[in-house]
Amino acid sequence: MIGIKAVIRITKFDEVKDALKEIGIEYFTYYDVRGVSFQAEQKGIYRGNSIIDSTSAQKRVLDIMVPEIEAPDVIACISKSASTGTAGDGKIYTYPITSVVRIGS
Amino acid sequence: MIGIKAVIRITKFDEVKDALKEIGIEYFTYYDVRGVSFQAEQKGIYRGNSIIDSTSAQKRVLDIMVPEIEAPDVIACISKSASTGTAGDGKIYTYPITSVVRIGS
Amino acid sequence: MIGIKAVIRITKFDEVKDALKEIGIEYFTYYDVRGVSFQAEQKGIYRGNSIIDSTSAQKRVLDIMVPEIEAPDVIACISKSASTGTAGDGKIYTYPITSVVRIGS
Amino acid sequence: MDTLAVFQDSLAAQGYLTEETVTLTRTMVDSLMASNKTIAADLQALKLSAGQGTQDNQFKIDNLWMLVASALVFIMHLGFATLESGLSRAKNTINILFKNTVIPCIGLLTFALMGYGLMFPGFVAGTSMEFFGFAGFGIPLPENGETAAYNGKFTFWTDFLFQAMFAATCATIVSGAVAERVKLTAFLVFSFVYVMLVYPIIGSWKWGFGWLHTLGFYDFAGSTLVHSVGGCGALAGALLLGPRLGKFYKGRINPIPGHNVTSAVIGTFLLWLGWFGFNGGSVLSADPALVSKVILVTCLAAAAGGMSATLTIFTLSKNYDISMTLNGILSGLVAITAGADQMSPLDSIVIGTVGGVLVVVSVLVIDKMRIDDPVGAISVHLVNGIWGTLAVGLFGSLSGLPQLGAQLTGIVACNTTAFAAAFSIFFILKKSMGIRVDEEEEINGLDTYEHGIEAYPNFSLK
Amino acid sequence: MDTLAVFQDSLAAQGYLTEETVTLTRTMVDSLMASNKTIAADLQALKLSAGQGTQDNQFKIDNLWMLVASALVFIMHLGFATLESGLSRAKNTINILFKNTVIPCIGLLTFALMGYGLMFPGFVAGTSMEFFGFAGFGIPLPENGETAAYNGKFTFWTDFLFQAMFAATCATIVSGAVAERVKLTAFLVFSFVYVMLVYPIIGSWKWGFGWLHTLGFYDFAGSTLVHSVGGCGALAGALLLGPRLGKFYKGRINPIPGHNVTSAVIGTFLLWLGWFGFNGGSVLSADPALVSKVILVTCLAAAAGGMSATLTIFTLSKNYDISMTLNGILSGLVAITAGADQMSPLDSIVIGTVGGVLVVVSVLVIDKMRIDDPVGAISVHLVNGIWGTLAVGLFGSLSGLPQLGAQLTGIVACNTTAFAAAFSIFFILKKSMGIRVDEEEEINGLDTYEHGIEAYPNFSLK
Amino acid sequence: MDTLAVFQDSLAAQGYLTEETVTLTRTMVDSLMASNKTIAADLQALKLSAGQGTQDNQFKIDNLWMLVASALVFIMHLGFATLESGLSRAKNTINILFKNTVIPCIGLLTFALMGYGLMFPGFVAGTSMEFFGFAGFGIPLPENGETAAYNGKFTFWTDFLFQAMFAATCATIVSGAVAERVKLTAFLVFSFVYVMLVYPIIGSWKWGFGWLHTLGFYDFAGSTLVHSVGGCGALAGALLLGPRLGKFYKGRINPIPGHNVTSAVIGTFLLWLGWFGFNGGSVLSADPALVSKVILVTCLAAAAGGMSATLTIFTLSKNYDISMTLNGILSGLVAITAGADQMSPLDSIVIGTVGGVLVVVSVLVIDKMRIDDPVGAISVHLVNGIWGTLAVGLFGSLSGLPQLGAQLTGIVACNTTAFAAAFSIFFILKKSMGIRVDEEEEINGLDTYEHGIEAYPNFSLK
Ligand SMILES: Nc1ncnc2c1ncn2[C@@H]1O[C@H](COP(=O)(O)OP(=O)(O)O)[C@@H](O)[C@H]1O
Ligand SMILES: Nc1ncnc2c1ncn2[C@@H]1O[C@H](COP(=O)(O)OP(=O)(O)O)[C@@H](O)[C@H]1O
Ligand SMILES: Nc1ncnc2c1ncn2[C@@H]1O[C@H](COP(=O)(O)OP(=O)(O)O)[C@@H](O)[C@H]1O
Repeated sequence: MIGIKAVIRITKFDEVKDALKEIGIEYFTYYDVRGVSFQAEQKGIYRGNSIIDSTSAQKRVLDIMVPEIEAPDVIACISKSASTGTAGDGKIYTYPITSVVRIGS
Repeated sequence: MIGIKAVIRITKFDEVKDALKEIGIEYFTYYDVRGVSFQAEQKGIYRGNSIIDSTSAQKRVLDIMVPEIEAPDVIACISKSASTGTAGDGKIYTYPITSVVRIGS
Repeated sequence: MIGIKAVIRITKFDEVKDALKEIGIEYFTYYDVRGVSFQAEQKGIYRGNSIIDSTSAQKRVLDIMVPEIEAPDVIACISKSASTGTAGDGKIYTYPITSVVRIGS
Repeated sequence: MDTLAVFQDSLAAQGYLTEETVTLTRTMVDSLMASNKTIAADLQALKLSAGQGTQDNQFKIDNLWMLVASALVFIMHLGFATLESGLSRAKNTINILFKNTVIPCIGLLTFALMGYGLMFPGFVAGTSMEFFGFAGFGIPLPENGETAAYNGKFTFWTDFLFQAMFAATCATIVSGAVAERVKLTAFLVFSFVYVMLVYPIIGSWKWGFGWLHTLGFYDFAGSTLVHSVGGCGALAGALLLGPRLGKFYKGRINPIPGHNVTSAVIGTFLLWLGWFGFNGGSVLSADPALVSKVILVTCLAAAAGGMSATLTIFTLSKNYDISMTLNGILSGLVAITAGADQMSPLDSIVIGTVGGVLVVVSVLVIDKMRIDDPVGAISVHLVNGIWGTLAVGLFGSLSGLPQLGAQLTGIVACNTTAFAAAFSIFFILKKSMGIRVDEEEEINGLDTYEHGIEAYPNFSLK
Repeated sequence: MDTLAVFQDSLAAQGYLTEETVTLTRTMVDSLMASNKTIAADLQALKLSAGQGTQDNQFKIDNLWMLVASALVFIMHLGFATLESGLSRAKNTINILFKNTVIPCIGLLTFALMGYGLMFPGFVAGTSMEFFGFAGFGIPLPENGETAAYNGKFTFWTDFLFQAMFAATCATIVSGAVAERVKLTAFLVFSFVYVMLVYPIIGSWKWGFGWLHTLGFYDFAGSTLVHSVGGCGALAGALLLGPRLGKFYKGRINPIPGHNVTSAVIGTFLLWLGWFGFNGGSVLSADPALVSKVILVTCLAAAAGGMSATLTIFTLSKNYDISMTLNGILSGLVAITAGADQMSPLDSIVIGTVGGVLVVVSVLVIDKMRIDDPVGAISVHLVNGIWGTLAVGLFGSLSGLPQLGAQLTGIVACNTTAFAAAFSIFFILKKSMGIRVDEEEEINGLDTYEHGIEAYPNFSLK
Repeated sequence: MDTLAVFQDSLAAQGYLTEETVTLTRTMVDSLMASNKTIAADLQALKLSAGQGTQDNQFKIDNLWMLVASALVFIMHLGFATLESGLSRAKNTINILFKNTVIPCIGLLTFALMGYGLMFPGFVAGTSMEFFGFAGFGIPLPENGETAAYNGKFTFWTDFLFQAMFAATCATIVSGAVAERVKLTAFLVFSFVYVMLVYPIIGSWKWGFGWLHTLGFYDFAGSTLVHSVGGCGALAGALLLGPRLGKFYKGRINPIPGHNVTSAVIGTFLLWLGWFGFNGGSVLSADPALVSKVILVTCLAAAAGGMSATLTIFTLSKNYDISMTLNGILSGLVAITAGADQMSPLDSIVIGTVGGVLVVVSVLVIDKMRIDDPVGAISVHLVNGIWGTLAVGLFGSLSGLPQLGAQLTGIVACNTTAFAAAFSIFFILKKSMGIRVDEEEEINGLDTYEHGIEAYPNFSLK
């Protein structure tokens, strides 16, 4: 088993989800995070002053455990469906999973 | 050290927490995620139309770092206390931890 | 590549962020979690009764992928900037990353 | 009038005779008399028309105030909705809001159907010892119901509207105490019966000129008839439902804070605002002295209740617990309600202060008794409804032993009846359709089960 | 008056002659006559002064009620703001709140600038068949505009204020239907034109004594003139904008729940409260019979609408959908508005009940037609505006075929004109500056793009 | 009256003598005179009773309006609570709501205890040059205090209530500027002293007929006496507290947006609504011309302020900043307050427009001066309080150099006194108990430290 952690744009979520469904992924987990990139600067303006904040790009993390052999396909699928072609599309990491247990079993 | 990531039902959280306390776990971290399972379908109804959404099962992730030797006990403990016996109880993964530092030390 | 997962106090976030920026970290991801420590007890009082809750210490997790060689510096940097010197400052874990893909490439 | 005097003087002075006399013809005398008659008739007409004009205006003002007061009482329903949902968890928010939205609808419709006829059955004021009467279904316009002839102050429509706005309140009170675990349909059935039958029948004992009125029981705007009756329903419901899961967990009292203090504060202020009409309108006219005094003492009691509850809980638990401040304000309001027209400003401050202490102590005691009342409805409405009703015998213009006796009689009669009725209805519902949602629904929240969605589904996630 | 009778009797009995006679001097007779004259003059003066006093008071009461009603109508703008934003997603909250905050500002200012002159152009009541007139810019105080001489009931300032509060409402209605995707500047331009020109011109046909008034069309407080006109704008906007992204996704109707049901409930209650003044104030005096009846039937229709919508959606989808309950209440209110002074309580319950069914069915049908109306504005205001206007021909004191004909004429005339105007304005804006935000802005929410920040930026994270 | 004329004519025509004469007996003449007397007396009685009836009604209407106005001013406290907490961060929500809930309680009670006696010390209107007076503790009912004899318009109770509702406002204004860092207990002590002593003493200079009234200073409803006085407390507090952590970070101005724009919008609308009573009630009667004009110009100024602030900030920073729109509305309201009864609609639009520009510029300048005012209280209440007071000398019926001089005197006198007093109180508190929470509490939020829980504890997590 291998864990795939993809940091994507929230606005691309539905497309990625549909793409994953199509290649047969049955389950995954996601949660929202904030991505800090120190390039990013003006994030709004309030009462005449700019909000300069490097912390506020909202991203969504998809966490998917798949057999190692499926990983390249899944990564390719996400990489394609999550892309807008502009900076800030996100990254995909893999990390080792040493065991899986189904709760209750 | 090994990392244990348990995806459980939120409604089972208190029981799991108490069970972990009993077997001597001192710390753990948790956060809420949403589990996508493509079987799941109707998630509500609003203004006469069903909300068909495969994304909305709320789950809670427990992230626990334990010495490798304790891992099986912790896994068994969670597996037992988090189970309702019906589909959707969740899964427990382990992954390697290569180092731990206590902040400020 | 290696993954650094730092669990810090939310109130230390700005300092850690600035410190990371100074040592040249360009990106990181963060999200809020709750840290359970079974020592912690009274967490508030409502209508005359104490809220005894071991679940409510809010923490922030920083997730940073760096080349293995940079890891010690990053860890040291966080450990220093996130510290208040009192209990509850948090921990830093590292875990292996087996691959990184930039989305869209 | 001097000219007449001149006439008289000349008559007197001249012995009614002078040289240069004037002899009157019959026509002349007739026309003189006719003149007087015309003036007299004119005067009579003016008397009527001026009186009519004055009365029309007085009728207009009184009626207007009653309508404004009805609007103020109406907005109390929003107050209850936001207060109760604010003090409950987000997962049950829609459920509570839904209850508090349909209750005024149900209240208006059922009060039109039967409630009004039960509450005002036409008992003979001052002598009737009756417990029950029914004037009939619906709200047919009585003769002259739209004119000052109806009661000199407002129209029949106004009368009904003001009363109907009150009616739904007691079900709303119950709603808070049974929140987060009651089955919606069961609660709706309960509300329907309670508002349509129980509230008006008990109300008829006093406001419909029934036996309690005859005995001298005094309840100006409903500390007992509205608030205690609602509080009894709250108590019966909380007892039969049992506590929410986790409230009394492993022998401890486990506080379950609400989800939205902003909402709770909005609710409390709206209730206070509504009380301007609840008590001020219960004067049943725009009488300046009475209405202004009633509203003033109402506000002073609220302020005193808020401050005393704040200080009481601060003394006990060393924090400024805003939920207790809010409960304290409401307690002051409930407590002053029974005697708002009888109290001096100082009386009202005392009554409110005691109310504020009572509500805090009562919340703690009810918790200790393992009764789970998420919003403190029993402490606010039942306990302070009783206190306020008693206070009429202790303070203000009516105070004295005989009045205290009458007050006790009324308190015991109304509360036992209301509690027995509420308990019976809930009990029958429990045995038939069930009154409590199942455990899974309670844990996951009632909103997704009964209403299809959550209250804040698109709040934090985009 | 008996003394005069004595006088007459003695005259008669004594054949006008006795021994002991009194001879009057000229002075005496003069003073007697002067006395009578003084009394008569006094009487006349009193008649005037009493009449004046009565009239002053009546003027004061009527004027006061109209001001209170204006305040109630004013608060409807907050009702719309919270209802509409509550039924939309958090990411567009500021946008909706902003629109509903500036619209009353724009409404007041443009109605002062031109709207009032267009709405009340001085057509000759009862005979005018005019479609358009303009009394001039601004709001110069007419002679006697501050006294009872203005219209016997309230001052010119009151008149303007009450009308101006109404004016902004129709733009507010549109706001809900175009929510979450309309370009802010375009919408502001639309509102400006619609409130300043379209609304008052159509309004002048009836309330300005134009041709529809002459034809006998009846619209008491604006089911058509306010609500349908707003609803037409909503429909035109929704059609030209197209649905929100994801609403009709892959052939399915994809519900997009709002973010804050608490807010939506607050909005609905405030609207209901505001309707006390919207309908009650449209009596244009504090007439006790009429105002009380109007407010009562308004409340009954709201309650009936709320209950019937609740039951209708429950029948169809087996859940208690609070958004439909809220829409149902508003539907009852919109539907009763056209004939609120003509209906009996029973009529109003029927009208409200039908309104509640209509709104649910209409929401489902509009969804099926792939028109995206996030808050149900078309169903509430257009559909029920039509229903309420028709109902004047079917129920109540005016009902009958001729009235039905007049109602149909008015409905067709006003709605086609309003729709054509709204469509044209939106169409021109679409072709010139564009009316829809770009996709990225829509997905990320309008708030950060147009307003610089989110509505709840520091809500969940510290 | 024609019959008398007949009488006279016959007298004249016949030289007072004809053949067929009528000789009157004494009884006859007596009874004729008695008849006249009866009529005259009747007339007198009617004059009195009609006058009384008219006056009773006028008293009833005036009093009713003042009570309704008091209710409207009351709801401003909820407006302040929601506005201020909405513009602050979630972690300090309970703290702000708590302050704004107890302040009206404290205000009512302390104003009853001492404030009323200080504000209305019985100075001789028109000649007094006094700075200080005290009529005594408590609110004993003056003779005839409950009848029209009190002041011809409303009862003593109404008088006190309306004034007491105003009193708490100035502390509420301070609350916003010191938000998110002030120690709660210190702030409560400040409020207590400020409301009980400082506000009424300064108020007595004008409204208590003291020296400023004698000098001709004009402040209709309190641009200076209420808003500037509150604004001075805000400035003093903000200066002594220093900015919130992070507000001026590394030489930059770091905006700290609030947590809940919905709440802020609710607050602003409720404040606007309250101003119907704040200004409209300050007429101190229901005078149709005056009340309607006052409310109209109040609304126009608010609308103009909202639009001009919106456009000003848009010009400067290219976004529709809703917080500025809300501040602009309030600025228009504050600015029109001093001369609301003296301005034409056009004047009020100008005054509001300037107010809207001023508030935006002022917020930016105050930020630049490194003064941290989280909600813009200083810009809204102090700056526009000054502007509005000045405007009385520049626009409207009183404008002219002498008035401008009087206005300047009043502005300088009231503001320096208020600022000095507020600064002293805060300074003493700072040196004794401390006025600022410690850093950890500020970072984690005041709610969990002082109130035991957070405002939205069960909001997003189940
Ligand atoms: N080294 C890293 N460690 C942790 N998270 C990262 C890292 N690099 C990128 N991310 C996450 O991925 C998100 C998208 O970044 P990315 O797509 O790499 O930006 P860009 O397209 O400008 O290179 C970031 O906001 C951050 O959450
Ligand atoms: N392969 C996976 N990758 C990531 N998360 C998963 C995976 N499988 C399951 N999960 C998580 O565990 C949750 C529970 O799923 P599970 O209990 O396995 O369902 P079931 O009981 O129907 O098999 C899912 O909602 C998802 O969040
Ligand atoms: N073994 C563990 N597994 C998972 N999370 C942990 C573990 N130990 C600590 N944490 C996380 O780190 C946070 C800070 O804990 P820590 O700083 O170690 O407390 P202390 O300073 O009292 O030792 C905890 O709230 C928890 O979220």
